[in-house]
Amino acid sequence: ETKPTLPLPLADYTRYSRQLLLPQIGLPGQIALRNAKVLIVGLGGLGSPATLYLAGAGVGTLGLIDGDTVEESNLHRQIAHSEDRVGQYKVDSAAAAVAGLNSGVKVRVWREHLNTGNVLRVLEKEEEWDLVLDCTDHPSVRYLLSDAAVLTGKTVVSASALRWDGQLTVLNDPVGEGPCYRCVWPNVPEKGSVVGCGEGGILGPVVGVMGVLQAIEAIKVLVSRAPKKEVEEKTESTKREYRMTLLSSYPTLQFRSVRLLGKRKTCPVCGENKTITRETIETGSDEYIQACGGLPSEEGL
Amino acid sequence: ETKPTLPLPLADYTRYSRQLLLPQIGLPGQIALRNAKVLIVGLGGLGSPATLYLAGAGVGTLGLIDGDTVEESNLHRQIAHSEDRVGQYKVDSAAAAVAGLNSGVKVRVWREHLNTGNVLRVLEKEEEWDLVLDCTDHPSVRYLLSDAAVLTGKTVVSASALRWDGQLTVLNDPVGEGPCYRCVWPNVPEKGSVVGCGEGGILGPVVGVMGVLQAIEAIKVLVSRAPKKEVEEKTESTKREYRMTLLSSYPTLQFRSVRLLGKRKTCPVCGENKTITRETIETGSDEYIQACGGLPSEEGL
Amino acid sequence: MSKPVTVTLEFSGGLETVFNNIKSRKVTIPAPEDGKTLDMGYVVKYLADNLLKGNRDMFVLADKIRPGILVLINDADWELEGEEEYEPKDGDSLLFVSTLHGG
Amino acid sequence: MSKPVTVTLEFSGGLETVFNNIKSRKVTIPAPEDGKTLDMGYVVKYLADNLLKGNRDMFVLADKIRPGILVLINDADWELEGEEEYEPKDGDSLLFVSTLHGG
Ligand SMILES: [Zn+2]
Ligand SMILES: [Zn+2]
Repeated sequence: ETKPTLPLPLADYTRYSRQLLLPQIGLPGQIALRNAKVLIVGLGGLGSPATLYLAGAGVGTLGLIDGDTVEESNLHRQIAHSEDRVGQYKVDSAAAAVAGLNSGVKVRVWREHLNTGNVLRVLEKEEEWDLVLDCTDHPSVRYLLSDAAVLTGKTVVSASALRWDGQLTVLNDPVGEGPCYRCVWPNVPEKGSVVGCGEGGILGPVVGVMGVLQAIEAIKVLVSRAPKKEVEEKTESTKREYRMTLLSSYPTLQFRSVRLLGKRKTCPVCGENKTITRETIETGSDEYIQACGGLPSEEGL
Repeated sequence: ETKPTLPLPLADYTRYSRQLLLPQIGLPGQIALRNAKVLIVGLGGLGSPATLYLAGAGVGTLGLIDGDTVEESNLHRQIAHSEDRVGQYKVDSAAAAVAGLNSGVKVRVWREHLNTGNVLRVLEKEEEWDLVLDCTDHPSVRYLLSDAAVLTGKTVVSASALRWDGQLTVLNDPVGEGPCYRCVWPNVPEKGSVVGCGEGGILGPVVGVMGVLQAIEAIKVLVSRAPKKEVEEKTESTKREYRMTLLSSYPTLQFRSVRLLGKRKTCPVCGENKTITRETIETGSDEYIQACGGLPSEEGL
Repeated sequence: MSKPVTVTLEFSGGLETVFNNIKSRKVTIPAPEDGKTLDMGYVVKYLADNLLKGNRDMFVLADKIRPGILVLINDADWELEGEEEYEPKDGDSLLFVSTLHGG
Repeated sequence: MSKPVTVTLEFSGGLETVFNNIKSRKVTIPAPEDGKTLDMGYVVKYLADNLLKGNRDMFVLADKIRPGILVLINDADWELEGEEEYEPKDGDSLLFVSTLHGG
């Protein structure tokens, strides 16, 4: 199918034609996507659309990790699953959805929750991920994943949602320069202390929007690492700013982009006095257990 | 399955539990969604996620109209379709996706493009729609659908996208009060005159975000018509403002909400001198033909 | 001695539920009675004492902003502006965002 | 006689492609040489004559904003502000949005 002279399989020129037309993507961008390996942690309300749109865009390899199985009460927002896959592992259900949409995408699945015992193995040893998506539903896992991503040099596209609201940040981007999850949220919340721990309602398309935005940001990160394109956007040259996008959708739809502090010198994982290391993770620091009810989530928000 | 004393089928309390928890939805909102009939015009990049999320949320009846069939080059952004449904009508493919996600949703399909000959029949005579989503890919159809919605008293949740950008407005809301598509864009563009006619690239999740936002706005409109809920949000009492949400996702993700003029006295369909009526539509005014290359779209953006 | 300031107060991420469901509101903060400076430290305590309707622990711990809440002054992290020592000006936007964890 | 004004110029919906891919930029508009008022009508013509790099017809028709372009002054439809007669002030945001039709 592939002529040796073509940088992409012939069929890809048709399949991705509308995306290849974008000067910011083009052939180098599409090749970067095809070569990219993206790990998606959590196949719930965020991971469902993020996975589908990254598969659609032609990301070559997707890794899916989640220990939950599909329940009927997931289906109002977790659109990668379906009624006839209730009871299956979410990663298997999502893999089936990816295969239906784009059979050219390679999928690897882990039928387990991310935890201190597997995080370094999954993030680093079993596959060389170019990017990680934090689509989890639990604060402990968010801290753990971010810590491990800093230690293994991965950028994380992180999102979350509850009720009518959502939050999105790209962490550790560029690798070693951008703030991590702890730089943004330095104080680990304790169980019961923060609005949002425990049971809260959620509107399906609210978490959906955040997951689709993760796919946009993921594609931009991957494509930005491709060889330079012909057209470079002219933008005011300013100091690199780190931002969080906030969605508030009730009563009126409102997005805002807020400016973050950046990397924090006092951060225990990327600051000057590092107290979180591969070793503290592997020996299972109980800090992750304390936060908001501990690891792992069985609620399946 | 339904006990006579329960306002919703028993299974719905579990299935929609996370959404029922929202005080702005609750039982009255869920009943409103169940009783609602929503017409989705266009099953492409916008209609795909909008349909899935409305089905997930438990909208009782979805109407789908589109004359196109699924092509492989659609799949990078039209996530309701799949490789094994290439060649099927998009409405049939989307109906299959809805059935997989939520078999309780009734679906009606029209395997045709919306045009002057069918618009009043589909919008009014064949079903009593509570709301219409403009997910089309063609300016002529956008004007035609908006005109017919004003004449038949329907609110339209309208979105569009191209390249890295998107636009969203809720039109004719409240019915008879809010601006229509012509009030916002009074001058119909001619073929070739506007950036965006003809071939332009599009990133899948960019159009995806706009479609998911349509689902949020649609749910809010439907639920707002339910009997008043217990909890009412306290907001500053201000004059009703009409807004458009703009997305610009490259190089940095930026949303903004801009204030529209509102209803325009000179609008030919909802202003003081109405020159667009049921009759001019039914006799096929050729204005719709001129705009941006005419009706119907065969490009399948 | 400080003068009162009128700011736009905004809550997001669920914090509005302990502030009587305010999403956005113009509020005039009176000058401290003890003649001290009207700074963000004072504003936080003033809000907790006067506008908060729900569980105080959701907003402050010992009169300090509690972990898991981001404070933004004109859409920038308040640590960029001097944190508790920043003296708000008329027209400033003060946004309090609670971390969300759902996914 | 008018003085120059410094505004933030923004383009969206594809219009940036005829303005050298500017998404957002601070620009100082000089006062009209003929001593006329520096109003939005003048600004539109000035931009078309000086900043536009692509197809002029994409932006103006006979020096007037062309159909399918929404002009927003500080995020509000310019018709709320007086349209071509509005006289921009320093710091104003002028946003030009082209209709999008894709879906
Ligand atoms: Zn850090
Ligand atoms: Zn009108």
